[in-house]
Amino acid sequence: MPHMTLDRTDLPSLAQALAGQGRRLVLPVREGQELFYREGADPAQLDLSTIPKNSIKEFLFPKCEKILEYEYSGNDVVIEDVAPDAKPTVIFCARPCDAASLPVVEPLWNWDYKDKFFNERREQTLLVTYACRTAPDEACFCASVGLSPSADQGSDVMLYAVDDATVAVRPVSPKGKELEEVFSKFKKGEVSDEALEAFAKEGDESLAHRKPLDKVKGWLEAHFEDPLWEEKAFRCIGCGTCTFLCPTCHCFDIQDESVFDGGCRLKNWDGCQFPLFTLHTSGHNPRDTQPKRYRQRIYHKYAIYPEKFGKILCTGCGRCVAHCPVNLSLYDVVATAQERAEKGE
Amino acid sequence: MENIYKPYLVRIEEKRTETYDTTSFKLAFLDDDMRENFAYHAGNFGEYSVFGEGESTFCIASSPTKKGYIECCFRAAGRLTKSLAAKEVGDVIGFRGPYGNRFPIEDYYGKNIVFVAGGIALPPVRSVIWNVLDLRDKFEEVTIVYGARSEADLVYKHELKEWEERGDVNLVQTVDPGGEGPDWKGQVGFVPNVLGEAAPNAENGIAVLCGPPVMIRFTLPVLRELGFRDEDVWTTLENRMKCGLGKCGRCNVGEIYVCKEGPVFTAAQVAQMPNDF
Amino acid sequence: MSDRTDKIREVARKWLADGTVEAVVGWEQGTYGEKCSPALARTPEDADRLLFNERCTNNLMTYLKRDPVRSMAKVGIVAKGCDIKSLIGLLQESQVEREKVMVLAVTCEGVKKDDGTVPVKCQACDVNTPTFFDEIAGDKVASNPDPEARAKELEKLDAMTQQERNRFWREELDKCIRCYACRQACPLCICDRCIAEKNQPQWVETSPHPRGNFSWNLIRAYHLAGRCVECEACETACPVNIPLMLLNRSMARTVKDAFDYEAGRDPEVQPPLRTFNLDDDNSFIL
Amino acid sequence: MSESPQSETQTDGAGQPEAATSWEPRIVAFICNWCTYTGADLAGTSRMKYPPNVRVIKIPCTGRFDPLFMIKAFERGADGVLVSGCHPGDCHYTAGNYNARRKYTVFKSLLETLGMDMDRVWFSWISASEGGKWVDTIQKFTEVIREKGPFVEYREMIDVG
Repeated sequence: MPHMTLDRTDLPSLAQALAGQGRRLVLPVREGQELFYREGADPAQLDLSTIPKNSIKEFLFPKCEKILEYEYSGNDVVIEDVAPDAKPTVIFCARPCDAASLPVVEPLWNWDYKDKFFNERREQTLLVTYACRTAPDEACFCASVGLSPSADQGSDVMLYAVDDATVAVRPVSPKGKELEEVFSKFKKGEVSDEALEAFAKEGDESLAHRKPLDKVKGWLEAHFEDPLWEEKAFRCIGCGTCTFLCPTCHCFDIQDESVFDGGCRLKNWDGCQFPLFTLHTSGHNPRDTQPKRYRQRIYHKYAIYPEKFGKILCTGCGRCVAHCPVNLSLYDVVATAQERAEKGE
Repeated sequence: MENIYKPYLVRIEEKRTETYDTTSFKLAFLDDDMRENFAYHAGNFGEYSVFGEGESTFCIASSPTKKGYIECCFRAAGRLTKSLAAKEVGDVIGFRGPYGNRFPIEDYYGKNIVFVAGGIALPPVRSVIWNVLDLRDKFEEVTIVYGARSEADLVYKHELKEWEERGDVNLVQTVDPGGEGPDWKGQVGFVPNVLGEAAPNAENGIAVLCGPPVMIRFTLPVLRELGFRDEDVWTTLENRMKCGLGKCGRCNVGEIYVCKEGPVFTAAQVAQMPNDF
Repeated sequence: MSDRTDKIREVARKWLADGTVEAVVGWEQGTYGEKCSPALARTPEDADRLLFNERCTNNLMTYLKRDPVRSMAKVGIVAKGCDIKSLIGLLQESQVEREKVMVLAVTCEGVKKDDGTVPVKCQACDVNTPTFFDEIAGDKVASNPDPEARAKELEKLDAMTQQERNRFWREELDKCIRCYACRQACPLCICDRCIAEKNQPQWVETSPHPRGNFSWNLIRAYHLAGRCVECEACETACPVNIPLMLLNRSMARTVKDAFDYEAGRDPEVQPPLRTFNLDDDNSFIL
Repeated sequence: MSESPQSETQTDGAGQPEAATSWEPRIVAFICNWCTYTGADLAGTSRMKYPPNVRVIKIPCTGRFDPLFMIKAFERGADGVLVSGCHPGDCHYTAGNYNARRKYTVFKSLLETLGMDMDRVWFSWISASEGGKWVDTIQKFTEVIREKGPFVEYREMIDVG
């Protein structure tokens, strides 16, 4: 099947056209030395040189979101429900590892109790993903968790920069197919399936050095108490950068804030690396040391979540590897686990 | 879509000061329909909110056999519980729930039951106790071993009296050495020892156990010695929770989300868990 | 560089072999790019992993406040001149006992950030050859500090009007996600329980909205005024790139101008906010 | 970020919704127990009049003042904050006010760096005998704030959550 192509230079106009349909626009732009997905950025500033430092998480699961409002009147309280601020959104040129994080976390937000705040935003969000021709950063390891630089999980439309000037378009979801009309306005030519296959192959090859991590879960389940945790995690300063930059980390806190006659309840990002996360009022803390908290993060991603939801809670985006201030690389830790499993240790 | 974080409003109908730092409430839903139809099971917990302060997690202390209200009992320890304790009869607070799993009461029918509780851990057990007592005919011997650091630390004292007076319950109360007052009629000693002496019938027996970690640690061997199998020893796990819905990510022990698959577990299940609680 | 690495290994090996210290905190080769990573050498063999190069950016003094290093009877720590300033701050405030720490100083020509640029602290460095240590690795390196380097950073801010500054910080602080990486990385943020984690009463709101972010970032900078040694660990750790050093440098300038004090110089001197002069500036008080 | 929670009704200290037209300056004064509080008391017993726009919060000593007090006041809708205590040399605790002065210097500079409107933050020394100075200070401060209007810059920041 042939795929429509457009000029790379038309990407900003395409972004504009997609946003023009009443959607808020999110796209990667440069700030200093790094890229960030930003809402409301100028499409002309679109920068695709590497993977952004933040993930797209904040546009579906904001760092601070109101979940309840209330007013006091005498002894009584009046509760007002809050609708999520779920505007139609297009995330333009998300990376595949970011887009793929959505199907990973969806079961969490929907097992038994359905979180409308995530779901309604998800419903309203259109993901136009920019496939990576080759792994954009040394930290990338999507291939290790069953994805690839051109993975289309979670995406509505895939864009492939098949050469420096040409971008191929492939709708993935029904939502993406409905956009055919917008895309076709920019149509310049066609490429064949083979071109996309070659593209994907190039991406896969760029990550050929990454190990599969298929034995990590089994190893973890048998090594809860292992010197590895102290040995690796002594250096962890508990800054939580890994959890906050991670597209799949979803833990949150609930906080009340009020003034004189009312207030609201907020859902804020939280992370397993902080002692307060699990501290009981009694003073007891099940995870009272940093290595235990670090271990929890690895377990949650590579053992607990797969056991519960059948998916690794990691898309291999490498942010926690690249931005850890003390270079405590998650990949190294899980690759060590894999190696030891392979050796039968 | 429904807002899963939205609590029901409940009014404080009764407030009782159980100890110097522990308070119990009887709560009624403002909504008529909820008051009529709210259903739960022994072992379920809820999120109690004081608006402007936050939410806190503790069990429903009343028995599901009692209709029209729920009860809770808590120690004023943190920001939320302190402001909750400051609430008075007539005040409105929030409640989300019921959450979590339950004690499988039906499976206990026809068996001997021993309840073992320490200090502030009586409330979760109390839910089961009243559930059992309200269906007394379905059970064989019922023994309650309840202990606290001192007389002043015993909660639900008025009910202890009631249980004591009942002919169909064997209540053993104890306080730690030095915690007894001049009029103390109960035992003096730690719960595990007192339990050993009371020697409830383990044959066809179920134990429901709740207390501080140190008490659990020393009580489990005693139960085993008495002949209780780990599969027949039931307890509740307390972990810090925020959402109660299996989302916020803090209560898990290994792959078990305590807020959904717990808080009720058998000692056999607990023994299988990683040491992360 | 390699002779410094050799010397570090030699000294660390000796200290670990003869039981002088329980462990030596140093740097080892990292796994991402040329990055180096903090390392804990517990045996003489471990010492062979330690190294020094221009990518040894981490200020290891931050480990003095956390386990397992905190609970060790005596620990060796490899440190650049700038890192030693943090130690001096900790000694001034009696957070660390001098007898507990063996300082293995290393001379340094300046480090490079992840993006290859030279940090401002290195441009302004006058402690390339440390003077406070137990052992030192490397030959003397002459300091050639750019006296304007730090001031230059503040020029942009100084040139703004009050409203412009207000807007500038509103935008910058809006990015804050309250991960507290700045605090965690800081060797001088030594509170076991930070004011931001106390809720009775809740002085600092924990939510990452403008109000909470303003009060958090303000109080962080305030609590470091006269203490911050400008090691830049906070700004380096910040995952959302807030220019925290602008605040810290501005505070350092104020403290220098008002109290003629620079942090991290002399362990015997009282920190400026622990003392006062009868003739301190009174002009702004009615 | 636009995902930030929407605004809430702002109220004045009495819990009544504030009408835009009837805005009155709201000043919070943190004053020391020994000098300024007594000075304000003297103003009262001497039947001197001063604007009712000031809410007094007594602290044991200006040395106890913490910048978070001021931040909390602004968060709760103050338009101006005054900190006042004993004159240098008069501190009941010998040196609390000298220490406070150093803290003011640093904190004031920090607020300036952050772009706060420093006309809204006043420091003064008012002794127990200076009832007149108290009245004077409050009058002037109220006038200044009235002229400047509500502290919009901070209100914008707090109109969330």
